[in-house]
This record gives sequence, C-alpha cells and structure tokens, in this order.
Amino acid sequence: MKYITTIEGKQFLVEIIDDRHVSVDGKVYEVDFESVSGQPVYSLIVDGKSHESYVARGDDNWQVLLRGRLYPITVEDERERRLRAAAGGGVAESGEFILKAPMPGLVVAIPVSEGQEVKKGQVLLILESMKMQNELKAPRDGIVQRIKVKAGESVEQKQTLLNVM
Amino acid sequence: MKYITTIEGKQFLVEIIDDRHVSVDGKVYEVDFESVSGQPVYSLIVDGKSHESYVARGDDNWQVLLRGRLYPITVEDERERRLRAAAGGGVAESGEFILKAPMPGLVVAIPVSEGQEVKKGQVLLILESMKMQNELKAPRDGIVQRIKVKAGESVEQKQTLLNVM
Amino acid sequence: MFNKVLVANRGEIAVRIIRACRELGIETVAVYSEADRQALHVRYADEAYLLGPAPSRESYLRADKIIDIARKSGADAVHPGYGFLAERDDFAAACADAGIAFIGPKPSSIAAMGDKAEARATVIKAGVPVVPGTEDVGNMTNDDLLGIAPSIGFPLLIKATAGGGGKGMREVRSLEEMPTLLQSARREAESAFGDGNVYLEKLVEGARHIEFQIMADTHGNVIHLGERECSLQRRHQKLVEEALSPALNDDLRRRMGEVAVKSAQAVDYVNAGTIEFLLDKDENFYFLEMNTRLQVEHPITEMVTGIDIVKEQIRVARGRVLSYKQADVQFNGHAIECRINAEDPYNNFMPSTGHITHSLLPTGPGVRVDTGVYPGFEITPFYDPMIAKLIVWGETRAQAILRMRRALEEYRIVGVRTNIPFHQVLMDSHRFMGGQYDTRFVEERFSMEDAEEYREKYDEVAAILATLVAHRETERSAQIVNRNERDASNWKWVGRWERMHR
Amino acid sequence: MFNKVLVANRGEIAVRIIRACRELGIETVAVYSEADRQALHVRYADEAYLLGPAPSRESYLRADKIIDIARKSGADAVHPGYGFLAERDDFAAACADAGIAFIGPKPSSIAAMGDKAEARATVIKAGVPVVPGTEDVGNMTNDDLLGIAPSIGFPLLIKATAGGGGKGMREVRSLEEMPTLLQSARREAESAFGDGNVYLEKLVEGARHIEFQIMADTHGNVIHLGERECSLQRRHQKLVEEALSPALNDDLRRRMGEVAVKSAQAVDYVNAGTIEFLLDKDENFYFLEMNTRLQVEHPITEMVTGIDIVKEQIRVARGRVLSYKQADVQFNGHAIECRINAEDPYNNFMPSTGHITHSLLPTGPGVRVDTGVYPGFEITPFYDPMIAKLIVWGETRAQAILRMRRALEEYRIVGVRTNIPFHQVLMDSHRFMGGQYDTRFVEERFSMEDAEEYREKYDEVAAILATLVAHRETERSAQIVNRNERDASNWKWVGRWERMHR
Repeated sequence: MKYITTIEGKQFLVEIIDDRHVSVDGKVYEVDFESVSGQPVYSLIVDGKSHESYVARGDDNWQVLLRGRLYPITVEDERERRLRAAAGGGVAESGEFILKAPMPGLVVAIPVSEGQEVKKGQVLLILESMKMQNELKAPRDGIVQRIKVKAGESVEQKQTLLNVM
Repeated sequence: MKYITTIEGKQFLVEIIDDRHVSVDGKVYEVDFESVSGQPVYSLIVDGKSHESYVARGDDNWQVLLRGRLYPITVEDERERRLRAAAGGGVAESGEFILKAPMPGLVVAIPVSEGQEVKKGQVLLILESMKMQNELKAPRDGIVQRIKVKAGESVEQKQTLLNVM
Repeated sequence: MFNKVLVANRGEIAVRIIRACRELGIETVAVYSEADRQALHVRYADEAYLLGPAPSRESYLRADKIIDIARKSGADAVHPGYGFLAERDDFAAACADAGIAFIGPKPSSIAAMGDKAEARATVIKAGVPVVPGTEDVGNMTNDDLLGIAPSIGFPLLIKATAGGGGKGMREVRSLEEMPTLLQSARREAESAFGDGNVYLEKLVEGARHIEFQIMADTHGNVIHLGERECSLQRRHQKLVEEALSPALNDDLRRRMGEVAVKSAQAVDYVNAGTIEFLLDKDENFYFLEMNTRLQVEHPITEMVTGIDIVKEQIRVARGRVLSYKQADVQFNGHAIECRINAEDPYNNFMPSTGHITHSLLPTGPGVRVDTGVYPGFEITPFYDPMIAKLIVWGETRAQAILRMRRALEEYRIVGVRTNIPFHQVLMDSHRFMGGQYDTRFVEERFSMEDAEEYREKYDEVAAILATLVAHRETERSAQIVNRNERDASNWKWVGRWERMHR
Repeated sequence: MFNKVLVANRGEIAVRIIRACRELGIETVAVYSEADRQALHVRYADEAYLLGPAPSRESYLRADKIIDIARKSGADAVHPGYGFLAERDDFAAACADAGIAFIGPKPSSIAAMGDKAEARATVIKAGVPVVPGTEDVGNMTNDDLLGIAPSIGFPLLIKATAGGGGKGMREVRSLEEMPTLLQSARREAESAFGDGNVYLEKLVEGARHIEFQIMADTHGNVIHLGERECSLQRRHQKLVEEALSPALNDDLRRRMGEVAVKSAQAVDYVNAGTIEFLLDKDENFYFLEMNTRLQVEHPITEMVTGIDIVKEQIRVARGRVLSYKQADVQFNGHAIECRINAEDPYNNFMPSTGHITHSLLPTGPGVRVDTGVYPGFEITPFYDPMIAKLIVWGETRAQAILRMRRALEEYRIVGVRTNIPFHQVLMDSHRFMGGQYDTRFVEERFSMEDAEEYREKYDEVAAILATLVAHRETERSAQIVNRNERDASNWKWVGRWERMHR
C-alpha cells in the first residue's frame, strides 16, 4: 500500500511493504511498530533506532508528537489523492466557519458584533476556563453572521458560539 | 439486603440499607463507595473517614487489602447461609485436593511419591519461577494419589501437578 | 499543639500537605467539591467531607463550611495551601475565633501585605527599596503626571489604575512623546475597563523576577532560605522556576536576603512567606510584593536546602522554635521546576480538559513529581490548569537542565494536552541554557517554531509513524465494515470512513 | 572516551543506566528478549535490538550476540548492570578484545573475587579479617574436622560444600555433640545435593550484613562511600537496605571503610564495587565477599552522599579521575530502600505473574522509585521478581521510616501481587524501628501475623468493603442474567453465579 505523506508542504512517498518493512521515497527500512498499553502511544523501532510517539487525530490531519516536537501530517492513499486532485485541490479559504467552544467555560466578552467584518487572527470571543481567559480568534477574514451566546453565559464544550462567512 | 460477613471466625451482620447507608450489627453508617479508575480499587468514606482498599476474589472468599493488612472475608446472604446450614455447614477437611501450578515454571523436584502419606505443610513439589525455588505444600494431611509431572518438566500456570486424597 | 489538620485546598498542594502531616504523625481532613470525589487528596486523607458543587465559590471558597467541618471533625488546625482562602485575612481571623490554629501568618500581616499601597508604604518606612513611581492613587491629571515624570526618570511605564493584561500600558522613552502616549493609554484603559485613570512607574529594563523564601517563628526568629528565579512567565503565570538564580552572586544574595528578612519583620511576620523583587541588569533590586503563604514553587528551595518547608510550617504553627538558624541554611546543587499545565502549547496555550487515560511519571535519581492527578482522573474546567510540578535536582545547573530534559522526555500523559512540549523546546533554547532571560523572554523572544531545525532531523520518522497509524486504522475500519458492524472506539474511524467514501 | 553505551541488562537497572547516559549526553543501545519488546528500557533507549527468546540463556546471557550488537550499532562501551553477565570475567575480557570499554573492573579483579577460596586467600594476605573456619576444600574426614574444630571455637557451623538454602547445615555448640551432628549434616547434604562433603565455619551470632560501597579510578585512587545495612533478608534475598547502618558509629565506620578500601586494593580494583562484611555484636567484622559490580541497593548511598554512582562509573571508565576524594564524602540524613517484588507475602512469597492493569507511584519530597514496569506491562516468569525499588530519604532515620510508611501506603499496583504489605508490617515492627535486627530476623522472628492487633481496628471497615463489593457483584450478575447475556469481565461473576445457583 502506497501513501503520500505530507509534513507542512514536504512530501514523502511511503510504501507499507509488509508487517516489518516500509520504504520512504524508495529507501527500504526495517520497522517494528507496536502500540503501548492499548493507548495511542506507539513504539517504533526503525533499523534499530527506538522512537516513541503520541499520535492523535487532528481535524484534517494526524498530529505526531515526537521528542517534544509536534508534526502536523496528512496521509493520503493514491485513490484519495486522485480524488482530491480532480476536485481542484487545496483547502479553500472560504465557506462558513463555525466557532465552537473548545472547552466548557464562561463567556467573558464578545468584542465583535453581527455583520462586523473581521480579519484573520482577530479576537472573536473571550472564554474563561480553568481560571484563565482564552482568546478565540478568527482563522481567516470574513463577516460575523450570527452570535449565539452572550457575555456572562456558561457554555458547554463544542457548543456553537458564532459563525463567520 | 442483609449479609453475614465473616473475618476469620468473627461475624458481622451487614445490611445494605440504600446507596448511602449500611448498618453493621445494627449500627447505621453513612457511606460513600466508589471504584477508582475502573479498577478493583475502592474508595470508601464511612462517616467522614476515608479508606482505600484493593478487593480481590479468592478461591472461596474475598481478600480485602486495607492499610497494608489482608483480611480474608466471606460474605453470605441469608439464603446462602440457610443452604449451607442445611448442608451441614463447615468446610470439610477431606475430599480430593488437586495441586495446580500457581505460575508457569520448571519442576525442580518432587520429594514425595505416589501412595505416600503426607502431613499438612509438607513439601509436595518444588517449582522454579522468576529465578526462585518455590515450595508447594500440602494444605492438609492425606495420601498422594497421582503425580502428573516429573522433575525437569516445564509447566503452564494452573496445570495439574498432582493430587492428594 | 494540634493533632488533626484540615487541608483547605485541592490538587497537588493538598496532597503535598497531607504527606507532610502523615510523616509527622498528624491526622488529616480533606474537603472536596462534587467534581473532586475521586481526587487524590480525598483518597490519601484520613477523613474527607463534601463542601458543595464544583465551582470554587460554592466549595473551596466557602470559609464558613470549612470552619464547620473543622469543628465537626475535631480538626484543631487548618492549612490553606495557596490560592483559594490562603491570603484572606478574614478567614485566618475566623479560624482564630473558632479556636483553630491557622498554619500561616497573623491576619494583620496578611492584611498589611494584601493592600498594595499599604504594603509599599510599610516597607518603604522600613528602608526597603521599591520601584519608583507615582502611588497607585488614581485621579492624577495629565499635567500632574507630566510634572512628576522627570523625577521618576525615563524610560517609564504608563499603567492603567484598573489595569491588567497590559491593556492601557505604554512605554515612554522621553518627555516629548509622553502627551500623545498618555492620550492613547487613557483611551485604551477607558475602553477596556471603563476607567481611564493611569499612573506612572519606572520601567525596569531586562528585569528579572526574583523571590526570597522566608521562614519566621513566633519567637522572633526570621530567616531566609535563599532565592528562586521566576522570570519565565507567560501572561503573568510562572512556568519555570530555578533555585538558586543564575543572576545572583553570594554578595547580592546576602544583601537581598537581608532586605527580604527586613520586609517580613516590618509586618511582624510568622510562618512561611515570599518576598518578590524586580532585579535589573545593574543589580538594583526593588520590592514588588509579599506572598503571605506557601508558594507553588517551594519544592526547588527544599531540593537545594534539604529543608522540608511544609513540615517546618507546621512546627512553627505549633509554637516551636525554627529548626534552623540563618547560618545553618546551606545551598547544595541546583533545582528546576517545570509547571505541567493541561493546555495546548500549539494552540495558544488553550486549556485542555478530559479524562487522563494513561500516564507514565518520570522517576529515578534527582526527580520529584508533585501531582494530584492519576490515570482515570478527569481534568475539569473548574480549577487551575496546573496538574503537576516536575522538579529536578542536579549537582550543577547544567546537570539539572540535562536531567530535566531527560525527565520531560520520559513523562507521558495521554487524554489531555499538556505544555510538556513547551518545556522541552525551552530546555533546548540557548537563551535558557545560558541563563540569559528576563520576564519578557517567553512572550517576546520565544517561539515553539524555534524548534524547526531540530524537527527536520526526525521528519522521516514522523512520516512513517503517521502513515503506519493511518494504515492500521484504514485496515481496521475496512474489517469492521466487512463485519457490517460499528463500534464507538477512540479511533473515530467512523468519521474517517464516511469522509473517505462520500 | 566513548559516546555510545550498550546496556546489557533489562528492568529497572537498564532504565537507571540509560538515564545516567542520557544526562551525560551519551547515546544508548538497549538489548531485549522476545518477552521484553514493550519493556521500559526498550522504550527509553536511543536504539534497541532483539537478542532472542525469553529465557535468559537465550537472550541476556548471550555474550556473543551482545558483542555483535555493540559492533553493529557502533557502541563503544558496555554497561553490564547487575546479574546476568555482570560478574563474568570472560565477558569483560571479550569486550576488551573487541575494543569495547567494559564499564566495570578488570577481568582479573572479577576472577580473583569470583573464586571464594582465592578471594579469601587474597584478602587474608592483605591483612583483612575473614570468618574463621576450614577452607572450602571438601574431602575432609570427620576426624580432620573434629581435630580442627576447637581451634575455630564454638559455636560453629557445619556447612555443606555443595551447599545452599540451609540444607546440610548444623549449629554446633560443643565438641561433644559434634560427631552426631556431622553424621546428620552429611546425610542431609548427600540426599539434597548428592554430595556429603562438609566444612566448618565460626558461627557469628546475631550477625549483621554490612556492605561498603567502593569507587576506584584507573589512577590509583580508591575511596568508600560509607556502608549499607543489608541484614533484612529472606532466603538470602535482601528485602530492605538502609544507609547508613544504625549499628555503626563513626569510629567503626572509619575502621571498616579502611579495610574495605584495602580489600579492593588487594585485587587492583577499578570502578564501583561492594565489600560485604559480617558484623557481630561486639563490633568484630569479617570479610565475606566482594561484589564486583553495581549493586541493586546503590541508590540509598546516592541519597545520603549526593553522589550519582552510575555517572561516576561512566566517568571512571572513560579514564577520568574520581570526582571526589575521601574527605569530600559527607553523609547527610538517612535513606531506606524497600525492594518491591511481584510475590505474595500471604502465600509463602510465591512469585506472581500477570499484566499490571493499574499503578499509582508514591511521589513527593524525599521519594524515589526506580522501576522498569508500568500499567499495561506484563510480568513474566522468566526473570527476577523485583519490579521496583522504593527509596526514601529523611533528615533522620525516624523521619525516613515515617516517610517510607507514607510512600508504601500510597503505592498501588494492581494486576500482580506484591510484597508491599510485608514492608508495611515490617516498618510498623518495633524491632525494625529500634534498629534491632540481624540477618535471621525476617525468617526467625518476623511474621505477617504480628499485625493482628492493628488489624482489629479496621475489621469493621473491611467487612463493609467486602460486603459492598459482593453486593455490587451480585446485583451486576443478576442484571446481566436478566439481559440473557454474558461477558468475560475481570469479575469472574459467571463462576460466582454458577456457584450460587447450582
């Protein structure tokens, strides 16, 4: 099975040859790969080098935490890649963005209003949790559509706060 | 629900009144009882006193490890108790005793032979495991019936080694 | 003399205090909120009583209930830990009124140091240097401020009286630019806090945050246990502390220590406390404030002095004479503490909640972990995100850094995001290794991206890992689809499968 | 100078050595058997290579394979740990032949101390006292032995030459009873070992087992790091060690330390080693043997001296001069180690195997845990039952004991039985608290039943616990039966249900 694996623009062609072998860009490695304690913690021995990593699913990628560094990685097989290429490729910087509460908390302030134009990185809402005030920012430019909460309100994790078009 | 709970001959009449109350020999206690991390580790708060215990099933009792001490405990409900009373009660010091390997290991020596009379506490078999020689002893007097293994043999956990009548 | 202590706190510090009591043969009473029934301090204490619902104001801040529980349980002393009720003079007074020993300073000392203006006035009277500036009295006009500015000297800071978080704050380099900056500072303060009042403070450039640990008994003895370097902060939250500070020499330590002792004596201080200073590049130091309680980072002082501060607090509260004189306090080696917070360093340090499913603590020589969590415990949004303190000792600062790196690499916590990667990148940074940092370092000159170069070394390994995990998951979901069944594993394979096939 | 170390061991000691290397910036190579793929030393090392099947002789004892792996991986040094190949002079020599540094003594020193008769002869020549007795040469007749006995003095021991485990051993109080005892000792030895040879040794009554830690460099410097008290043993396995020994005073420590250094010098010793002594009630001490390797219980010496013995081993093996002179070695406080074994103290200390499902380590001030296991790891029957070492430090021996009690109470390991309850009962015993014990204490004068009185205090709580668990299980099995389903939980409810209804 062949995959195109991408770390921030840098591509690797990774082929899973069998249980004990993979190749990266044509170079074959002997691998010994096991999950530890039934957790998403993996022990990988590649040609004798021992690595351990926590691998979690992100929204649209894999997050590999290795030796204190985080690698955001996309893995596509050939079919997925063809499909995406046919669809035009690239993540569109448009469409609706829905801001959801990343954790339960208290809405402290909403420094924007409905219909307001916002820039990427602009603070949309301040949420207090664990005694800290956390600024939730716009991931891209747009216009605030509906604000569904108000300051002083308690919100649950994943509750929709507002949306930006 | 009422239970007769016995710790080495000492009896307690324990009644589970509801989720938060039990009585012991008529005295009512407020209890808060939870298992920790989904393990057989229990946190019990009795009238404000906080206790934590590891509770495991023994062959015919409960083993409660509390503050570094082990309590072997039997718990019977009234029906079980009546049945046992009707059957004559008491654990008979007779019948067949089957010696099984308590762990995988190597049979080092069998200092008894078939047909031999043995006393309670007499060594029946020496099993090596974890670099240690472990003496397996007779739980009561009897006569060795069949020896199913021989010195030098590797055995699995729970494998039958010999029996005593 | 007391024999049963109620610990009016939660988390790692409650566990820390319970341990000290147990090692002294003193019984302990825990209190807990509904969110903390399974917390470690409840499991470890001799007794435990429910306070109320999860929010602090309904549980750990309920002074009345806590005093009731102390009475009911027969606890004859209260240890407040840090945070919550630790610096509330009314709580300390209420304990005294109820005949319960408060393991901390007198209410009058807490009150004196709790009011910023009063604390400043008190220590100035005792001859302690403070950061020059206008007093925080508010209502000064622009003309007043422009008149007083030259006597403070430039550069200086305009700060909002209602301030916080850097809002309404401006750096002023000269008198000429000051009128404009005053306008904009007032405007920002007005919009942020509804209060346009500002005051002036000398800007201490390249300042370090240095604090001295004080111990005082009821017999008039006051000593210090040396300093802690606490400059590594983010949004005024300390992240890493060291003892001793790489910026102090023996002479400066002696001089600052003497001033620290003098500051404590100025409010007739008893028990453990901390004097915070700003230290500039020219070895000028200024009193900032006094924390009238046990400090989060007390373990690093314990590591370099061998003195158990919590046990000593209890001794002093029992009326004993301090076990050590100033000359007995010797410093051995170097200690570092990393605060392990449940927050995501890759997402603006956003707090992270959830069940801890797996945890592997670093152990071995010179490593200490103070924590209140364990596998199976749930991190809730109600309390501080600090879930553990990782503390190491080494014969030298270099050895301590190497040991901290080793310990951070070993530490595994699965189920919530933590700032361990932040600490790992920090420990690798040349500025940290060289001891060259000040209070602005983390916010202004540090970035998780600094690690880019290092990262390339292992990107092939990361690619293999991601691919193997993705491959395994694809295979697993295919199998499950074949069996025409679904299960709700951690693996979210359903979502993935749907994305793949739509 | 070397830069990559192969660790020829497993378990906690392999982890300990990897930590030291990492803190020195040295790369590490782990080796492992098929049973140890998920072991901590494999997870923590920079590289890891499979040795072979689980049994030691097919894996960790395969000197040839280990040297091959060292060559292949570019490791230029080997640390043998303890056990396995640590005291095999042929392995040390093979490393040297392959151009690989052996982190330990010279092969000649290992050989000289490995042969009991040669070791004894060598140290006698250097003026070191040994336990008086006949040499272990075998083939002495009863007449020979009866003739020599009065010169050794009574009481004495008859011991089997092929001996071990107390078989063929007899205490002799007078010459009169000796002929009969010789007969029975020979008979027992013959039946146990097929060899009736015996020898005589003076019986050291109320003896303590005291050992001195030695460090020596290649420049002729030899120092000792004080003693460890190792009298608490069961079946010749140490269970608890203390540093320093409650039985020694400064003068005796100085004298024994000098003899220990002399013993090491007699075999031209380099690197870390341990001299074991028997110490009687009258402060007479006798050389027993030398362990030419790192000792299991080395951490307690590290705790009281502040010296990292493993790092110092590596320094010395790199040809450096010792970092400390004898005068630099100062003792601070008291340390205790409890060996945590996977064995059931309530069932004749029977080894226990299985998956560790849950674990909670004691942490906090003065506590160190050296372990190679973690939740999810399987304890197999192939290796030593020691799964962790719990080490505490206290300012005094009393504080160390209180801290050890606290730490033992906190320690949870679920999935295998451990001897933690043994240690808890021991720490509560008056004999231990008073420091009044010798090598026979555990086997002859200690019982888990000593705790009966203590137990009554909590029997009502235990009764409630058992009843609540039994009740919950009954309810659960009833529910499951209602749903007409079965599952295979840990709870064995099926077995219980069948018993109830048959």
